[in-house]
Amino acid sequence: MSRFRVQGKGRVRHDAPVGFTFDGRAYDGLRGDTVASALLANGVHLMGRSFKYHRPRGPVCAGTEEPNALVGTSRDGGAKGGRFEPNTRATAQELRQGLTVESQNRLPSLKFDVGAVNDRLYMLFSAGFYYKTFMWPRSFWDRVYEPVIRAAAGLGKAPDTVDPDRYASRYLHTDVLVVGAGPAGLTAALAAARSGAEVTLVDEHAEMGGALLSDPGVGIDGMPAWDWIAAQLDELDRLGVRRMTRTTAIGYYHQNMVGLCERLTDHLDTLPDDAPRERMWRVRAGHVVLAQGALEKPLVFDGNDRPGVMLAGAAQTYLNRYGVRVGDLAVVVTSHDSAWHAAFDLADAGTRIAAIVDTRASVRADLTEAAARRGIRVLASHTVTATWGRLRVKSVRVAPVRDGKVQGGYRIDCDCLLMCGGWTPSLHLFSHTKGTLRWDDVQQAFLPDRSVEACQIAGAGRGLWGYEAALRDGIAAGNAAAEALGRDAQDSAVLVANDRTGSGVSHKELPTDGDPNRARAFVDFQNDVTAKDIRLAVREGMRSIEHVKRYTTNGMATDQGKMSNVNGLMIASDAVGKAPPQVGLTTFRPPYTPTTFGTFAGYHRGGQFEVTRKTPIDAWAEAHGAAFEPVSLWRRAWYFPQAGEDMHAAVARECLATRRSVGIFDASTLGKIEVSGPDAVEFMNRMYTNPWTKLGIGRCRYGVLLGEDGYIRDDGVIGRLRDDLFHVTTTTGGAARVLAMMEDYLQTEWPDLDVWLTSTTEQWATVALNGPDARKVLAPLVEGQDMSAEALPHMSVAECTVAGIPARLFRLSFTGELGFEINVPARHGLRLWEALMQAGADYDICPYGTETMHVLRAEKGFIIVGQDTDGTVAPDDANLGWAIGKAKTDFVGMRSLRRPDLVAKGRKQLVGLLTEDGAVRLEEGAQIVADPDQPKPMKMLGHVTSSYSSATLGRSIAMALIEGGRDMDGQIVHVPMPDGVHKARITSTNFYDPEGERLKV
Amino acid sequence: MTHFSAMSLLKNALNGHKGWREQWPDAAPKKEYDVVIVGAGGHGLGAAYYLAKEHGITNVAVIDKGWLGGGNTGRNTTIIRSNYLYDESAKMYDHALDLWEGLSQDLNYNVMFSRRGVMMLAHNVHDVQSFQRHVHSNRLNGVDNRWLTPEEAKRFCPPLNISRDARYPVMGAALQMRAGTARHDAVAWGYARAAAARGVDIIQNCPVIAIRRDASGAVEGVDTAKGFIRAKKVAVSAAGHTSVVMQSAGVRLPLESYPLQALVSEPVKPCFPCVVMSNAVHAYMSQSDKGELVIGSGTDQYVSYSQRGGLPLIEHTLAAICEVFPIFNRMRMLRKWGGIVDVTPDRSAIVGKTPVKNLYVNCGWGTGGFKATPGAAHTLAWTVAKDEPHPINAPFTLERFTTGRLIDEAAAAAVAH
Amino acid sequence: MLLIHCPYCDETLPELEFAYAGEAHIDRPADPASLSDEEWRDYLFIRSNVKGTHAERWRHIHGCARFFNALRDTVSDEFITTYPAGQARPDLTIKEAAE
Amino acid sequence: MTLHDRDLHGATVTIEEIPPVARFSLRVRDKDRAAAGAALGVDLPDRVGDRAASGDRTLVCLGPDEWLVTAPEQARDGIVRDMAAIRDGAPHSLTDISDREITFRVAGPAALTLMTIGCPRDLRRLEPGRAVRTVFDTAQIVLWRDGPDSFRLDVWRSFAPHVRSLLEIGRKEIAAGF
Repeated sequence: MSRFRVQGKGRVRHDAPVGFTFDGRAYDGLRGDTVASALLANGVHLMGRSFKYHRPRGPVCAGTEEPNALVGTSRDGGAKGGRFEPNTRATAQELRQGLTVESQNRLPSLKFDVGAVNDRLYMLFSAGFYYKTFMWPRSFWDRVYEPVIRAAAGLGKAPDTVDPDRYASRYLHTDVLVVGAGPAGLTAALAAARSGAEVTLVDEHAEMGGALLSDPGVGIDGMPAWDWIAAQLDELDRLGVRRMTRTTAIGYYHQNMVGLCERLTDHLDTLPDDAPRERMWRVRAGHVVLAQGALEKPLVFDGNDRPGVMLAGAAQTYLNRYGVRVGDLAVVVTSHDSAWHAAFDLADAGTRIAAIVDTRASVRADLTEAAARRGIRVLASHTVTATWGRLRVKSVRVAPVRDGKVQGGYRIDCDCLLMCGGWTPSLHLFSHTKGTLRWDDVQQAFLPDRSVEACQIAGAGRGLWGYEAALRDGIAAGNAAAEALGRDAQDSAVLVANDRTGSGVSHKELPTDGDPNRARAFVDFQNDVTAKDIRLAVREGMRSIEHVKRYTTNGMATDQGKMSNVNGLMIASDAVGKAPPQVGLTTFRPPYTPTTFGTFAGYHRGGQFEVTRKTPIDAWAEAHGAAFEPVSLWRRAWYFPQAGEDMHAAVARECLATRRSVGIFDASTLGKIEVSGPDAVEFMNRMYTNPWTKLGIGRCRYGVLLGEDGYIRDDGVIGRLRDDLFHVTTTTGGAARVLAMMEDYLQTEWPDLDVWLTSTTEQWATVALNGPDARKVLAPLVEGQDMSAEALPHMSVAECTVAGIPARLFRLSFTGELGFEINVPARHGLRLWEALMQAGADYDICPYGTETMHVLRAEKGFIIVGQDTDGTVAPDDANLGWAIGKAKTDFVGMRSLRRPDLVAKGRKQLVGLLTEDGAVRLEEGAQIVADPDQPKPMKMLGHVTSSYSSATLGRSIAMALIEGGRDMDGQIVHVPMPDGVHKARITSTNFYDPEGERLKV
Repeated sequence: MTHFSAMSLLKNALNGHKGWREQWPDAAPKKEYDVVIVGAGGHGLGAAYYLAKEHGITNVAVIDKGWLGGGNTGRNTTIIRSNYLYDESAKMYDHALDLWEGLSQDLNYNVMFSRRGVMMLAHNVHDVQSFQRHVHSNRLNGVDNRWLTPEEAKRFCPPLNISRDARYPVMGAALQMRAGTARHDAVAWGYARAAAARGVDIIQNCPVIAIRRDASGAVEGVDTAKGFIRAKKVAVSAAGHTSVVMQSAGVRLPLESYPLQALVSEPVKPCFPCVVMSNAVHAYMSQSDKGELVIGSGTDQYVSYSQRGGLPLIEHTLAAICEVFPIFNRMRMLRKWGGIVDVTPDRSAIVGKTPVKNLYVNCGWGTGGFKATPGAAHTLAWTVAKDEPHPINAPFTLERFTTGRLIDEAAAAAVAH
Repeated sequence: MLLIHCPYCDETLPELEFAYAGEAHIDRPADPASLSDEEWRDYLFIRSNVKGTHAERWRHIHGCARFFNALRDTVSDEFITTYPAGQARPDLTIKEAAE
Repeated sequence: MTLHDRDLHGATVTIEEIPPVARFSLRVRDKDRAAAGAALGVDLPDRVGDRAASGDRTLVCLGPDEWLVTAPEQARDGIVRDMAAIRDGAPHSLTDISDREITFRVAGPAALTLMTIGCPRDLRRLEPGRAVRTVFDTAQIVLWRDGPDSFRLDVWRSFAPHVRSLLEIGRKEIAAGF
């Protein structure tokens, strides 16, 4: 075991080694390690390269805010196993047996990266440099500059294999949600739970305790911190608090909805069956307590980014939680008391502290005394001006500051440099709610101000420092939450020994005696934004912090600005010459930490992506080799190819068979609405363009529905079953829309009408039989209805039984042939279909799909709403003027038909189109012109809406919307295509049996 | 104005970048302007630039309630294309595209317009019909747009899943090669810098309280947080806030403002070469030069100015992305944000004159405003300067809602059957 | 995702059960034929698009299926009140005075 | 991992499709409710979500003027007859929707947890004995709570396979201890 591991220290299991590889080399860590702590235990600091300059970097944090130590990880044989992912934070990824880790953004290797040439040219790559150049020659941007920039940018590689893991989601309702299980979160959860509230406590780490896990020397209520944590967790469990670890609150949405991402398997050596990798929890809480603590700020000085330079608090965590010393010889540089404790802990664990450099002139006596006791050199009122070391820091230059002037400096050797620039409250989730922040001049930090949601902020998150203060604040917040929910809360006390209280000051860049224009003082480590970049942005007129952010990319890295935002603001406000709140704080955006797409997608992948609605007859179609097409949420049988047939051949055969004898078609997806009640006919009169009063019982009629704007929305055949009962059919895709539209008018405009609407789309399975032999097939199966043409004429409806099943039997035709639509209760749909297939066997009955249906109706000139109309087509445009009740004074959309543009000449009208060469089938969507030789842009008259090869007619047919088309009957128009111009003659849309003789049987 | 070039960059690099000056001054309002433009987004700043450059009107102020480019200009997914269905739209967006192609040089500011191609996926027969109608119409309008088979689409964009078993199989795609993306902030900054160089005042953090009209009913200026500013003409280009501003002049518009969300992933090496849009599945994606996958989501169903937006939409959007590009399942969302889009009943913009004399409006771009920026700005400047419609913005009038002559791009994609 | 109080169910429920249905209190004219093109346009298309308290319609489509009205602040998205369809817009000044 | 007293390591939940029943949508105005109740032999409950039953007929109030009437299959014709008899005096709509929906029963100690994978409602507030229309994932359902650990879901027929397979995925997660 490495000499950096401190035996017996930390919460890792020293008896449980875990093997993993980094860039192909095998290492050992311990159960409980993160990738970063395990590598640090092996003396490895260099873990990544930065975004722009490809500078060598090591971890700067010990948590999810890490900007530098991003790695690619995979399991089960690397990338091809589908579980590779880029940009994983080594500081947060728990170690597991066999974990494969690789470094990123380097070529060929982490230690030698050719991309680092950018670092030599850093003066060129100042903030916003790309806005100022790469403009000449013009064509070079696409072909040269941009590809080069793109290849250099980005961090890890994207996965290139489909992810085999599954993702899950749940809703959760809870009285109180506590986010963060540090000292304040624990006491808040307990206080709320003691009041009897249902409480949920979540924490992003593998275990609860927060900062206390890094501070075992603190005593609470007479117990060592870690024993106290265990006792709290016991009581929380006894009280039934739902505790969730490895669970990040990623976003705070309206009305106390908080999204949580729970990571279920990434820490496991092997993947259990049926276990989702991650789960999205959509939590709705009565009250929320945010106890997310504070984030330690780096100090900004030249060379503050070398491997080995890290936050003092991180070093303390590596030591106390993971039992890892981050180096043998440390220099600590700080502007806050907290780093002193880190220094003492490290010193006590065997790391030599070469010096504690404090930027402040005076430091608390107890701290300096404690340093003296340990023989640590203290340099107050000092600054750091430079560091050295290519792949690891090896020395640091410090200098005294007198009256704001930097005096002569000197170098101190070290193998790690621990910095602390103070702490900033973690207010990301609070900001998601649009809660307001206020600037606190004393703390030099933004603190929560006005909350717009029912939430409390507790502990360090609102600027409190020291464990006792946080613990007490947690109790108060938990009690406040309980009281807000109407529960009795009890105050309780808490006593802390060895509390680590403290305070500090904030800085812009640390003062230096070097050339500030040469300083590489990093603010955003990952994006390589330096202090002088920010000053340059301000000099160029970027005065709002949002401009500065966007111009420099400060705060836009994968740490979401957790490391860089406040430092960036301090520097920008200094440069602008205004107080920080006047320069502003950039908005924190969800998610709190980057979250996989898979977690958001949840169950909605593959077959579960979206509902696929299938009819009761779908299984038969599938068994008989149907090809399917998606139509809204449904899948419909498209055509039924036989061996060797393509779509064209199958459709030709289906069409001919239907016209010759009989075809059978599954029309179950048609929308169906029962309109019932004494005012049903009045309602129908108001909704549809047609007149309904005189429609006899047992008869049906083709109805047209407009939007209030006068354009066609839907159509369908509507049957009258009783005086007060209509069976309305709609298009497949329009079913839900039409019902919603009808309900809207009924409930809100005409609530006085005694009529009710019920969707029966799925109550009925609908089978259409068409063809000259349709009656012969059907009649033997019908009971209770005379099937003669006199008793059941075209456009009529009857209730009877078919194949022993109660049915609504329509006689109607969407093909021009003798046609019936048989509606039976859905569970019997397949039985009806099979009975008809059997009865039709003697007539060579032919199942057909939607494509044949489309051809057959086009041969008759029947429109498909949405194909031959497009939302700008009025009834008259589609030759449906006859469907408007002449005596009607109002119906939905009627007034709009009188608007100037709807009565203007030259509207597009639906006409038939026959190509000069009948073998040429026009493309649907092809545009029509009068003069094919005109220059572009051409004057287009309209477009082809429907076009098919008609096997029946032995040639192609088409319908088109053409300006003034009805007045152009017989004229030739042109359809210019890439391969030549087609000529076509304008005709009627009724191509087949125009007199309707075939219906008269 | 310091000319931007590789030379000037090098020169400044050698002196520590001390030579750069502010790209636009932070102006204090004057008492009076020839034209006041409300809204310092790409459209408003662009209109000011073209007023100055092409019409010689330089006594112009652009006023914004916040910082310039802080509205939808800085919040969109930067898609630029012109393969629209109706002639009116195609002409407007193609005019914009023509200007996009020379914009960096025109402004001396690299807006990183990148012609990487925009591909729109067809997932059902209706999509195929509709997109082919686009392709044919565009071809005769001289607008670049071509049809691809699924295999061709996959070759153009390798992460695409073209499995026939997919819930929404790819049945083909319409590709506009000339289309692409640009760097959104740079558009606002580039216009601001170029306009300021021609004398335009850019006044930030100055909310407009009301448009003031004189006794004759004509516009006389704007009341702002920094006092009254007299103006001979006022043009409102305030995106989601247009209704509110115009209401103060007594003009009610057919507009509603909805929250629209967008998001980016963590940055990765180049893996996605173009822009892909899938209307049926509701997924739009490209990869920024920084390496982030840039993804557009949908609008929430209710009117809102909150810029928040709900979680279910994001969940649906990312499920859609993973459906079309299953290899990106383990990519992580880095950041999501919201904007406010102003939507008209026919989903097409309103650009031009209003019933109030000397008051002009440019609004209703919905989710398509960014791609129109130079075209809308350029034609708006014309209309303001000449007090008459530009041939390209003439169809985008307010009157069309009275006559019924809508430019209904949304309805043209209507699905019923 | 919003939480919405349905006045018919008397429960506060997730937005997923509801459908937004546009601005409230725009009644369909009793006699559309008598309207000018401009008046008809106003009915069809002109909306107040309020930044602030917005009267709007919702339908509890996956619940009791009723349309109802709401007052909602479009800046914070917070619901101020909901009330049955057909009822007049509540006068908030009276409500505030009573509190 | 989640730690909770109701957490369900290996806890069971069963999902079964139950046989069809006669099912009607009944719509009637307030003034005619009493007549409808008298005809059916069950008073119409007036609070959305409430259930009432008499003999083999069960009524659920789904909306202020909407009730779901269920009964064994053989009672179908009787219900139609009883209501037809009052149509003139008490106008209403009675629509047979027996085949519109498929019903699943979800029962067992983990039933409530399983429902949370798709139902956004706070199910703590849906007391046993009540039934409401709501959503499960993207499907509209009528959700019956028959007991603390027992639910029924009426799902539109074509949405049922989607709901069923989602429930199965969730059941396996729970069985696996996740």
